[in-house]
Amino acid sequence: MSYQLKPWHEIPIGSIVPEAGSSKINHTGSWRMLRPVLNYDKCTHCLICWIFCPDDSIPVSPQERFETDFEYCKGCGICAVECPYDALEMVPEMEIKLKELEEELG
Amino acid sequence: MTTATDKGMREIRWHGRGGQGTVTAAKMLASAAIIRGKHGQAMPEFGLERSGTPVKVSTRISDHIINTRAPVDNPEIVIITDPSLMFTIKDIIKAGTDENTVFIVNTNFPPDKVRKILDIPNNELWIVDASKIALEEFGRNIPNTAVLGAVAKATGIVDLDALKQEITEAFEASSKLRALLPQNLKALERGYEEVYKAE
Amino acid sequence: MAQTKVIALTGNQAAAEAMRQINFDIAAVYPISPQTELMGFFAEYVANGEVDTEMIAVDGEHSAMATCIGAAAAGARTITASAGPGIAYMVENLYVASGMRVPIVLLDVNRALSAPLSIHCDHADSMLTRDTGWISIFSENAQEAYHNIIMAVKISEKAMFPIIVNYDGYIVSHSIEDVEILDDETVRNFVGPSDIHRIPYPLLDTDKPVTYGATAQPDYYTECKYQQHVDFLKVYDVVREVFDEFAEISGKRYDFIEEYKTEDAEYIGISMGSSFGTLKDAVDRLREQGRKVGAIKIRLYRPFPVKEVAQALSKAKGVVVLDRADSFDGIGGPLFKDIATALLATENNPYLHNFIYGLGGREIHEEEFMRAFDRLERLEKGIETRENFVEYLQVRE
Amino acid sequence: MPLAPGHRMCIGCGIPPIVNEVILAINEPVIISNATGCLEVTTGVYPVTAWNVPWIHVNFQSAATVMAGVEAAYKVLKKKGVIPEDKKIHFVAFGGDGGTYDIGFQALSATAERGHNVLYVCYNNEGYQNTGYQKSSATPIGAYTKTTPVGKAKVGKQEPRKDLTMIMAAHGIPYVAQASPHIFRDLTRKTKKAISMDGFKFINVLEPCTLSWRFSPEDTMRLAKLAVETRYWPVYEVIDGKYWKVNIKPKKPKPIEEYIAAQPRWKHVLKYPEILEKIQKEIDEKWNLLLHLEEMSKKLAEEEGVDYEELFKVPED
Repeated sequence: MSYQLKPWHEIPIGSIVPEAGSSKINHTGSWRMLRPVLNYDKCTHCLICWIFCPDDSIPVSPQERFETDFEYCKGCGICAVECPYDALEMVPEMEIKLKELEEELG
Repeated sequence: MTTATDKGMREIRWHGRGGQGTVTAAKMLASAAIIRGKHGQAMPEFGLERSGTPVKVSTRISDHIINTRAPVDNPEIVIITDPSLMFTIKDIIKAGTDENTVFIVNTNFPPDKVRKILDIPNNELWIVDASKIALEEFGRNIPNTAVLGAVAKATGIVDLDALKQEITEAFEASSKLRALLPQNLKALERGYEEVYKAE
Repeated sequence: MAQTKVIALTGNQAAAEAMRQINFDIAAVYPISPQTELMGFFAEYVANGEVDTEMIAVDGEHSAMATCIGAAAAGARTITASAGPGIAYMVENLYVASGMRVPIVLLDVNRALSAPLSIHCDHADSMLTRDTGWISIFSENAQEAYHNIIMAVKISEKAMFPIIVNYDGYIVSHSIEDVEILDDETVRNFVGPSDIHRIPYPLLDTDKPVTYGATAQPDYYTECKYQQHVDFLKVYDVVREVFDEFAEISGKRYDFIEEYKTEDAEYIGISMGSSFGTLKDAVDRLREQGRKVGAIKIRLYRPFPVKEVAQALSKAKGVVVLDRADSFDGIGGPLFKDIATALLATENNPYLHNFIYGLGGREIHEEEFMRAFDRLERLEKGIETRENFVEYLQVRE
Repeated sequence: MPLAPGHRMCIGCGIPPIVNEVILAINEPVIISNATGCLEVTTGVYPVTAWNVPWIHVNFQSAATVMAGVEAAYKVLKKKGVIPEDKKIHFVAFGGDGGTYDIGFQALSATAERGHNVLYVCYNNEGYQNTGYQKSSATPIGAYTKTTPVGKAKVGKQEPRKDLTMIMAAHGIPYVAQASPHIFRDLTRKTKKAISMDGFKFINVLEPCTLSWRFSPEDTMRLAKLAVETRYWPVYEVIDGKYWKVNIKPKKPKPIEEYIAAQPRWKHVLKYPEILEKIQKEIDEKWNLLLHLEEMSKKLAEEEGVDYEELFKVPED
């Protein structure tokens, strides 16, 4: 959640925010304790997860579900519960982080 | 900037997640100091954040009246109640600290990993697996009482009995929490016993 | 110069006429005396198709202002009117409007606040608005009310601040006077046509989606307010410009304050609104007695004309401020404190006294104002003493 | 998505899916107004915004009224030729139950009565969640809130919830509906139906709140589903305040105990048979009433020579 704090004379009149969708600057992925891990073999691209995702973190095309956007995914797990095909599993974020760290440390 | 004219003032900063009792723990620490006749202050920084978001709390304890109401910018002690925050908000945790800052971390990581993640090769570091204690004692990841025990041991800011008294009073005042008092007192004691100073 | 005609109108009729000529896009209305009949007159214009205005009869003054904010942010030219308790009810939204920097015109047909309930005139309602960040202009009579409304549209849109035009309930709103009316075309040219792009971020421009009314945390709230603070100081220049432009079409030149026989005056009385005429009469009668007295009317109330007031009082020995509202604060009426502050801008240090008068529609006579001057002079000369800065002028003992 | 990521709603919050389901159902440009509350305070946080559509928030009680102002501005500026004749814009107001059932009710009712062309969507999480969960008039009987705690003398909220959907239907406005975010096709369809009609429309959407109802974040939609399956939250629609249709009729309704047990804010009532009885009675009576209203509307339509089924059809885009 970092943005450059602007001086008073550089902000728009009336505390109006003219940049639509600018909240993307907040990387709410930092809230995540559990990570939805997608099993591509099971995914049918029904996009149910997309409509229920509270954090707009599931990039899709009309035909395809892509990998979750972990910059924003808060790890609620609604996608895993609602997936009709059981294609998502919630894995503790710390386990993943630790594994990455161990690889890094050798 | 905090201007601590009071040289004896202890300044602590907590980093936790909403819903894990960090704010309560910080308040209990200050209250326990007040029980012992000291002056105490605990100030959460309220944002618009919701459950699960990182929260920051300042605590001050002193023999003299505490006048400042500014957040603690240069903490003497940093307490991390949720280990995942080391990865996600390291910059915020490290802000205003230096090689003399004492870190107390709730984690099951070994010390060398914590030192590596936080980039604190030489700082005084205390580690307690408070989440494990909480899960074992009352089945929920609310590590705050165990962390408090660890803080008492690591810093000597308050004694364990003052914390026990404070926790007893706080839990007995609430119909919801009363039943959980023995387990939390146990967690407090275990936090005190199980925290260790890293090499 | 415009074609003009002089006709007999009440203050409310004159205001409705200005609204008709301006052809506001939106008028949010809710009845409250003594404003009610104004919107009744205007509703006739709407019903007869003489204006394009969407008139929205809302559920209360709070909603009236919320509707205006929505309409103004959308890009529409917007007006509402109220009085007394209605103004009190909409105060929350007055702050929203000025914080969002949307141009809105609010007519405050000045009325006292309860309790006890009074539908009659005083300035307590206006005084609730003085810290809201709205521009505020007082009118002495129906003519000024008419002129002020026309100028208000332009001031508000140039400054990007909402504006209040005050005129006294019943005394102005319901009294017939001769009012010089400009021709429709002149007024419409003066205010210019409706266009959502009069404002920088119209909501109705759906191609450029903007967010109005965000939440600011401690890291930005101060900057937002400081910008509002700085811009509000620029309102002086905007008002002066519009006053000048208006003089060109109407031949009537207005100023922030109006001075009457102050040139050599030792003692000066200050008031706002409809009582100024009475105050001038009091000055004339005292002058006949050889007394060096004068009077000042505050027209632009917010932002307060600090420099102009200081200049006008730079030679006075004594000043009596006549407040049509009490502050109940142990200091004095609201205008009294404004004047006391303005005196910080001059080297002169006149004796300052305060009278509260005209509450809840109590009629004011020149003899009463003359008494105020007498008391001021005796206090200043040390003949009499006082316990407080503020006294009531018209109370039965 | 109408709502960009990076907003600060709780993990597992049910509000963003409601907002997205509603706005995605609308193909033309849309302008949003918002009452103060969770949605407002977490999306427009200066200096950034999560909104990809024009959005305005004035205060707690004014979502409906503000939108009335915007809609009226659109109407008059179109008449004046400032807005092009062929430019279609839809006007949607969002409010929580606090801003809709309680403090904003007067403004809501008045805006409905005046017939502004606005769709009002209430995300009803049955309490003041933004301030940390106090009771609203949407809170069900027996539920714990910070202002209706569970104590020795009183067990949670004393009164049953207010039925705002019925009240809005009584306004005789063109369209009123209840929906659940879990049945997204239903909510999408209802939105399309609503915006196809001229005048004021109201959709009341149940929004299980993970934070205050105290269930695990992944269960939000599960609870939204359970609320329908237990008939706690009937999903229905009303046209012109007189033609009623229940959209989903669970053949074998799940026991309300299952729904209540999933919510720590409410599950203590399982120990109080008299409260449980009241809850069940309220549900059964309301359900029965809805079925009767549906039957009556069918008869009414027949009498009037109106095609009942046709009434509820959504015109093709």
